[in-house]
Amino acid sequence: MTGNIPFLVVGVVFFLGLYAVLFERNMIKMAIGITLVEASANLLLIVLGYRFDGSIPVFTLAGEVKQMVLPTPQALTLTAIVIGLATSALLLSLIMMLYRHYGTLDVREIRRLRG
Amino acid sequence: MNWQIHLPALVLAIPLLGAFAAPLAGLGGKHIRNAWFIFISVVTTVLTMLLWQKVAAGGPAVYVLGGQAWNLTLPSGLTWPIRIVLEVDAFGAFMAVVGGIVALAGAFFSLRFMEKFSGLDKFVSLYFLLVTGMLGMELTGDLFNFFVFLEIASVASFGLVAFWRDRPEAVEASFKYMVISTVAAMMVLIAIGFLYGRYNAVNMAAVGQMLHMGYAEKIALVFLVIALAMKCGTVPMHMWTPDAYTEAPAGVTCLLVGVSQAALYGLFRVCFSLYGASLDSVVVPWTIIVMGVLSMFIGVSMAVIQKEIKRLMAYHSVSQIGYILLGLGVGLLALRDPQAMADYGFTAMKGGIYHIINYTVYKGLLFLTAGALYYAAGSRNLNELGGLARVMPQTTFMFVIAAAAIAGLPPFNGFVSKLLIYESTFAVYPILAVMALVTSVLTLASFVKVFQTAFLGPAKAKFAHVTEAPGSMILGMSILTVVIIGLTLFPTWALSHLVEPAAKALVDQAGYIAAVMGGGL
Amino acid sequence: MKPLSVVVRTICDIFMWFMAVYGAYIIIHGHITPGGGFQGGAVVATLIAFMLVSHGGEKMVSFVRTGMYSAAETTGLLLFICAGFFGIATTFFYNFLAKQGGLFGSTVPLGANSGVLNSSGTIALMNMGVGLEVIGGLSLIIYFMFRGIRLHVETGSEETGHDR
Amino acid sequence: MKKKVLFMIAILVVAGTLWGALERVHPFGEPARAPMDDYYLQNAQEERAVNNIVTAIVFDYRGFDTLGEAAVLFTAVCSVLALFRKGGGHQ
Repeated sequence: MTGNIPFLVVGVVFFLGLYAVLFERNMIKMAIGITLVEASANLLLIVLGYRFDGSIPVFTLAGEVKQMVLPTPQALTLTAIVIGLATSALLLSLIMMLYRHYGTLDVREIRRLRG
Repeated sequence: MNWQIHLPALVLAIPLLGAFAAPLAGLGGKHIRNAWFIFISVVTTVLTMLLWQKVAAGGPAVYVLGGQAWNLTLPSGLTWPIRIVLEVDAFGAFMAVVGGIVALAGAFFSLRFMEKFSGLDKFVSLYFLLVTGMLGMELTGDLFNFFVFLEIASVASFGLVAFWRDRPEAVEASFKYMVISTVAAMMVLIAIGFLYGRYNAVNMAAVGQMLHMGYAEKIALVFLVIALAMKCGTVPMHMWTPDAYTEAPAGVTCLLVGVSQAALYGLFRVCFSLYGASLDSVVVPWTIIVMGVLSMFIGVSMAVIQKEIKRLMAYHSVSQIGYILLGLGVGLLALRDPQAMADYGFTAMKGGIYHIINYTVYKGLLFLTAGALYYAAGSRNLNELGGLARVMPQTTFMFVIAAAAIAGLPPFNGFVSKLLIYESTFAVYPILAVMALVTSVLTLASFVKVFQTAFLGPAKAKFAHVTEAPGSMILGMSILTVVIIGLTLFPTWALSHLVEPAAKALVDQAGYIAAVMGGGL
Repeated sequence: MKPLSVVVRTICDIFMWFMAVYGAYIIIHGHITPGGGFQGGAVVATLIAFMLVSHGGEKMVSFVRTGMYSAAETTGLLLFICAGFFGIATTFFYNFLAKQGGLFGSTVPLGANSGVLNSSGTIALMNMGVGLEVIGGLSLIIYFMFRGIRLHVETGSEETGHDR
Repeated sequence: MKKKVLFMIAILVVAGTLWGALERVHPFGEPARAPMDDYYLQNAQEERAVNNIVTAIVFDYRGFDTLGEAAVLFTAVCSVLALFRKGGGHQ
């Protein structure tokens, strides 16, 4: 049970991120929430691929290796991290643009589109 | 051996190459860039059609990226794929053709529509990336690859929605869309992580073969359904749809319609091919049906009160997505019962899938005509427009055709698909068919309103200088008009050649798995 | 942004080139040691961030030639996708260089070893392509996001669609 | 304050549900069976002459994903550049 704490961390980080996205009013904090959700997804993949006593899956100067951790989640996470980075960059740019147009970071005041 | 075996990869690689080389083409000036834009769009569309032809003739096409041979899905002695496999069955090829057509129409339309703005190199790149993302979602047979293409399509559409960056509404719409869409994409990733952890595979066919319904699988299914429903804009999560569709440039909106269909494709691929037979409860089909009915009704009732022409049409697309969800949800409900499938399920699926092509084509055309109005008259407000039928006869003609098709007036293609949906849903629960009928009537009412206020009435002095939209925009619209008229004139051909194979392929989970896993094990 | 003190500027002037070399090392050795195109590219792109923080915005804007970074980005991407296209005699993305004896074509001993630089076929090529792309892309993002802060001062023309 | 505490409790409950689901995937650190990953670990070095298995997966076995990832980065760069372009206005 306690050995599965990493899974609990994934759940907590995911829902903290979701909380920030849903209930925060500052757009920067919403962006932080989105990056938290991304972090939890990446953490989940890494956690799923861990094997006890596993070393990194690289053979260069590896020495005596019993077993290695699963490599696929690491590859998937690399892809997901870059995607997350790209999304964050664009999100922050959009927030900069919104700030310029509306003069505020409060998401409640940014509502020209409605109905 | 010929080059056609490489079609599934080429359909994705060509627009991607087009996007990467667009900055180079932009160096050569306006004409080279436009030529590149049109050339790659035409090539992509032709390739999707060839792919469809190949799949229609020879069954599901697989393509192993980077493998020793294109069809070596399982390397010697293995029982699971180790590489990314593109898998195109009749449904995927059908969706790709639909996407290719709207992409071509949007490209022709955007040539003149975007002409006076700066940053067009970026526009061309983003447009091709959006096309790639859409086609990739429809052709891939790999869960993680699906996620990657989902992200390409999403990020490209954020950029394109906010392309008129000095318009506060556009940036706001893009931000809203981005928040919802990114969270949805991460939920897809987490669900993929669950399935990977359980089965140590990310190939859809491999996971589908091994899948046993358990707690983790249920959570993954919930995540996937919620996330993909968010992406295609059904009712509880539809807030972004009207904003993004309204604020994007018209040619892009036309393509965004295709992208929402790709998300819908993902939803049904997950429900039918990934979970399929192991989906033992009726909760998921009923969720989809209820979402569909709510989308239909709420979408259309919001649309009736809109003043802005593109926003009105955007709410109609929420409502039309509802029809598709209703049809395919009923099909999913009947999936485990061969009797029910023969009685009404398959008809519903045919109706839903036929509605996908109809909806994409006429909704794309409607957005393009709205864009042409906007371009010529400089306004999208229905209270200001009026009497434009005199000065824009061709646009008016195409608008009438599209509006008649979306309202389901009898000779047009929208009528056929809606009739199939009414028939089959009546067998499940008459109230569903009644709701669909009411929605259809309200749709007709609201388009009559648009036609009357924008096109009919006395000529306004303000619009005296308005002329017909330029030739390339008319060309883009007429591509879609020709498709609508073709589907109207030959509904039986479309049903038997386009729709029925697609519906059969969607139901046939074993066939989808066997195409990759070789039927063994 | 204002420039920082002379100590910081001097240290940054020296160390940002070490960063660049270290990033290049990570890119080139992507198939041997942990790392690769993305990671190395990100390290090299910190050069621009260093410059921005230590020397301030004016110096950074005058230092950066966006055309060069765009060129690096496009070159990297085209290198990447062409490495995929060249394999199409077998399949798209086929690793046609691995173990062929030529460029990046040597074999490696099995199990733990000290690594052979000239191995792994298109993997190394693609690493370099991606590395170039990431260097160009991230630098451009930093540059344009910084310039975006001052954009409203620079430009007067509006792009708001067809109605205003 | 009370509302926030309630939210925290709700979050912990839902996180616990996710935790429960994850526990049923497989216990931490002990993947039950990993045929695909073991294949990579055993054969990638020989097949592709590469020491770093993760790179072999990223650029060879799942190379198309990486092309897509590069495309996402390119998309983001294009979008940021389009957002902050020097407006040409009416040409």
